[in-house]
Amino acid sequence: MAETCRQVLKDCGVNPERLALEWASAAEGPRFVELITDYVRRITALGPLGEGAGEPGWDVLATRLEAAVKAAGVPKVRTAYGTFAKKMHQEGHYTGDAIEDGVSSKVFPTFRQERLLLEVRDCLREGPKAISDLVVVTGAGEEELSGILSAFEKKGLASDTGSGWVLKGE
Amino acid sequence: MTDKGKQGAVLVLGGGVAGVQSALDLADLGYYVYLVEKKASIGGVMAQLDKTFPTNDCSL
Amino acid sequence: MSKTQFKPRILGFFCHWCCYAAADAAGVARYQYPPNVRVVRVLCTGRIDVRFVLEAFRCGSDGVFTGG
Amino acid sequence: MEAGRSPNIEILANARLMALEGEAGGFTARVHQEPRFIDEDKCTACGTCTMYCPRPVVDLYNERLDITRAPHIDYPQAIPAVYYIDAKACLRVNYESCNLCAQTCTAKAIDFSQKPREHVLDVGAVVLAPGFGKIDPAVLARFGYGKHPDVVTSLEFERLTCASGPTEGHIVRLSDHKTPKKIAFLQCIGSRDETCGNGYCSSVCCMYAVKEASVAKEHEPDLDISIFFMDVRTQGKGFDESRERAEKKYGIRVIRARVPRVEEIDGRLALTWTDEDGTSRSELFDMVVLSVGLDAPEDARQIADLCGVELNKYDFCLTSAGSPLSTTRPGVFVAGAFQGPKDVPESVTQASGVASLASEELASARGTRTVSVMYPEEDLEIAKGPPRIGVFVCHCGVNIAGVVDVKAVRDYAADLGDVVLYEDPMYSCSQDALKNIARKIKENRLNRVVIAACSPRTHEPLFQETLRSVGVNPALVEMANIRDQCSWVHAQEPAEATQKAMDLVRMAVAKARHLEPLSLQMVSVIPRAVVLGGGAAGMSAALAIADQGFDCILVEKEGELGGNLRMLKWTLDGQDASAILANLVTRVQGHPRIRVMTNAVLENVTGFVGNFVSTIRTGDSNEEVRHGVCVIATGGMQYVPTGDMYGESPKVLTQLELEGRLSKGKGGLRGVNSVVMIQCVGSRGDGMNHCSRVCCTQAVKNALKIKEMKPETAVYVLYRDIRTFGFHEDLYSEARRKGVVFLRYEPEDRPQVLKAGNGLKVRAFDRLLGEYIEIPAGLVVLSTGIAPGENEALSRVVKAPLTPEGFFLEAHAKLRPVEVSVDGFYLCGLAHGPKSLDESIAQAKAAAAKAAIPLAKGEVPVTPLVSRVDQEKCIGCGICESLCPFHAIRLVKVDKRRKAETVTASCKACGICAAHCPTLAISMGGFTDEAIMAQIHAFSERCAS
Repeated sequence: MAETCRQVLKDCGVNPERLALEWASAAEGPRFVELITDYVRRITALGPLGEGAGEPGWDVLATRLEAAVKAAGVPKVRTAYGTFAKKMHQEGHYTGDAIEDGVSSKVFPTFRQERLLLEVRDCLREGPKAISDLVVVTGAGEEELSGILSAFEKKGLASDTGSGWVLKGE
Repeated sequence: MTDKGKQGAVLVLGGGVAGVQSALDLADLGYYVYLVEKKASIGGVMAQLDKTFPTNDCSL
Repeated sequence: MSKTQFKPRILGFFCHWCCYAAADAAGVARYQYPPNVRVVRVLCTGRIDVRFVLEAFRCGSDGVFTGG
Repeated sequence: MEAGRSPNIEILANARLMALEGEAGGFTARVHQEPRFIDEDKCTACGTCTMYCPRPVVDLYNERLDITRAPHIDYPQAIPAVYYIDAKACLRVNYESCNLCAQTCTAKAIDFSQKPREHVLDVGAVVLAPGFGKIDPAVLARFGYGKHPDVVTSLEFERLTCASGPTEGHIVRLSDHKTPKKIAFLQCIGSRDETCGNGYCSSVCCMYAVKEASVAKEHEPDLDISIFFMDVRTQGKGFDESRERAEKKYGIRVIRARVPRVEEIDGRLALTWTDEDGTSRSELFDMVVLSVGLDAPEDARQIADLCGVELNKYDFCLTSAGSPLSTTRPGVFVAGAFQGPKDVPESVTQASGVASLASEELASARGTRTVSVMYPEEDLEIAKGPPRIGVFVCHCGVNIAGVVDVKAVRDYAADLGDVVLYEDPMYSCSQDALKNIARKIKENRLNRVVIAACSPRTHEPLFQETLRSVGVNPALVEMANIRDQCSWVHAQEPAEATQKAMDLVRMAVAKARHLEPLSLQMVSVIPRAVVLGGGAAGMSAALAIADQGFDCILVEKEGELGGNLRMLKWTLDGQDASAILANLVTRVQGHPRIRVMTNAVLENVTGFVGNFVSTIRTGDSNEEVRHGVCVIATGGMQYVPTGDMYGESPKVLTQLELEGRLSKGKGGLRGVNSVVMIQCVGSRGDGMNHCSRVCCTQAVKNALKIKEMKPETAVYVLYRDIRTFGFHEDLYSEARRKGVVFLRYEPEDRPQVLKAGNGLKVRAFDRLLGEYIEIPAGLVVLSTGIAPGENEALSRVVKAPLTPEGFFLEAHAKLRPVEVSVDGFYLCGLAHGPKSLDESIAQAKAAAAKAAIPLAKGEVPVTPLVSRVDQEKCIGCGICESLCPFHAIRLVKVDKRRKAETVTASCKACGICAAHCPTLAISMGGFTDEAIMAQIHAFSERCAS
């Protein structure tokens, strides 16, 4: 869960260190205090969401995260995520590296693809967009976006009007 | 119902881990339990142990 | 300049049996820690859906702390 | 520690047993109870009294390392969760002065008018579990304790390494409060020491020393730690493996020597000892930890006199191998360390075991004294209307209100949507306030309640009960934790704390809107048990269940009952094993409630706790039986040696084969002038990883038998550690006295069995001589370990996990030692791990008690916080089924399609299934996606949802 979130957050431009996964057993009050105090200090140093080093502004993040949340609810993405979790569970090796590699090869690509699809659609819904506009908002490359747009075009979902791409039939 | 006037209650002497576990099981088995402890609270030495081997999880 | 005044808003997802209990224990012992975290109690960290974490960030959380 | 909440457990704290009259089934006990001077119903455990008390008292809970006050509570989770006043220290009690605490207690809970009470109790049975006593301080003084502040006991060290202890987990020397660099643990303090009257081994110290050393190394990785052992006795299940890992991981030095005394040199502690090769050594340490043993309880003799039970020579309770939990007085049972030194899992096991014994005795009176709480019928309509939320913001005296602006939070709640009532009780958990909440729920037809107070972990059940008491579903209450996780931890930041409290209330109200009534389902239980395995453990378990009044089917794979017990001649304490066996078999076969199936195995099992259907195969025929619970007692096997000329020479035997010979009398030793025993054959890395626990005592027992039958025989025992724990140490001492020679070997330099003409000899290294010796051997006896039975197949059938060694894994090593992680399955005997006959019997009793609980209750509750699958949405992918740690989701065919289905009786509500379902088809009771999402949205105002 945490690794998938981290990779998706990073992809959206959020510093993945904003997400912490820690363990404290019921008796470990002092450890908990240490963990929380430390964590708050780290987040304070990072600054507000969207203003941390390398983070795009809040407006951009909001669009990306909105699409990411939606993507996280899409059966295809969840199947990839669940299937990977199942595989890890059956094989029983939970090393950090194995999880990181597995998520980046088995879960993340589907997740990113879906996030971009949803986000491009959301953007176009707001009005015609040039690919360069979409690059700024989604953080994806031109080539990747052209691929998505031409797929849309083939399915008759969107078209290039010359002054930008628009959604059809909406 | 009771033969020879048997009492459906048990006195457990000692509120350490063994006493408490006995009391819980006996109550679950359908008996009333008096848990008699010398000290002001139950738990015994177990409550003093930090972590328990080998699982190292909390003892309470 | 805003950094000195920046008070992060953090959402915590705490496991009822572990981290939530640890947080209670910290309270009983009167340990002090920064008041930036708001807690959602769950019965196990396994309950935490990827959507919950992403949604917390979408809602402007500066950080998400999941505690098992 | 749910004992505090059961209506059928009455805790009499500060109390002593004064007399016990009558007999099994009908005792009269007199109990004297001292007052605690604090009203249990009123005390809110706020701690104000402790702060104001002028009388310092040494904190016994923290092993005298800290100071508290006359009114105090031992530790935050104590039960009763009520403070008490130490009458010995209190100025008011002793001098009628002070009274500060009574004046400062806002709950008016302090009551100096309380008087001692005498209780006369009618009980059918008595369980003695007084625990253990402390070793005489004079013994500790020999090692400098009390003289050098840096000599501490292991329990003191435990508190020092504990994060919630007096030093918050920092290890310091008490002399200068500096972190020590070099620490020595001295084992066997007050144990294995006849000079202090304690000849027995305390059984637990080796393991706890390794644990404490490991924890210390985790806190301070640069520490240099040495442990002085005589023998390393980590014979518990999984202990040897843990110890080896810890020694390697943390680099703990193991020294095999007994240190006679501790001396101070320039502020450091000098230890002098003699190595195994006879050389004398000396080193300086910064701190010495005494691994103090377990003594008999201080009041053992008093208890024995009062209860009329006999003690053994060490003042522990006297029991026998065949009935390890029975005292000499019928109806009086014993569990825990009073029966003999033991660790937590064994104590817990015995505790459940005595519950079975008492329950067997009193089966006819079951349920005659218990009480149950009645609730009015639930109003099903009320929850269906639009949310009408009542918010109660608790002051908790000054605990919350001293930091958080409670009235502001209350008024803030007023403006949240759907809130129709808002109040700020002084103590919401007090009886008055609860009555008020109940009345307000009724008057205002509230259908959701938010209590902003302390932790739901401790108080949610209380408020749930309040809802139930007025016919509202208990799931409709939500708590906001504004004390433990707010006012208490942000005491210096009242504005921030108030803001946080408001946020938490807002989030709780948001969740409350989404709360749905959850019905507490009960599933009826088929009052029959299946016990798998007809050995000592299985027969004992079956008898215990049957004697408690329930039908039992005993399934044995062989043609006759008895299992490994048939091969044993004498128990470890020298009793005739065949007599114990014969008694068990006769009782089992004659019991009207037990049906024995021989040559039978469990083929398949379906269902869940309370309602299992098992297929049992006998020969070619299958029979289906319905039952509520199942005990796994399938036993283990003797390890078959692969070397040491076993099978090649008729002079190489196993210990059990030797017993067979010895049982035939002196003739079995004709022509044998020397016997060489080799320990750990198959155990501790020699084929199997685990320690087999019983072989050391078995070897010593048989060595003594040889010495008794033919004293002139030379007997050698070649060992790695002699693990004659507990009272078995007496046998070891006796063997050495009678001239049995014990030689230690290292696993990498194992003794070799060689041919010598027509006979045999064994070559081994003698440390004291510093050379190899060859011992002529009339017989070589291999102390073969206990191997797991063929457990894999059964493990697959019942979905019960195995340990890496192949034994069944208990649900929790400490707290649930006889339960399996699959609900309704219990575990005992060698199937669980190597153990002696008495241990197997005690464990069988424990498994029988646990198994009888659902049978006795007649129905099992299903927690309403379970997962629920929407089969319309489910695509049958099986991800949830494979991820569920409790096997609580299964795939079923619905209209020819695979669909997931929750086995509600097994579900523990962890939610892994819901978080991984591709189609969001699974929802969690009380923690739905909608409710959690609502909390997230309420968390932030920035987010428009």
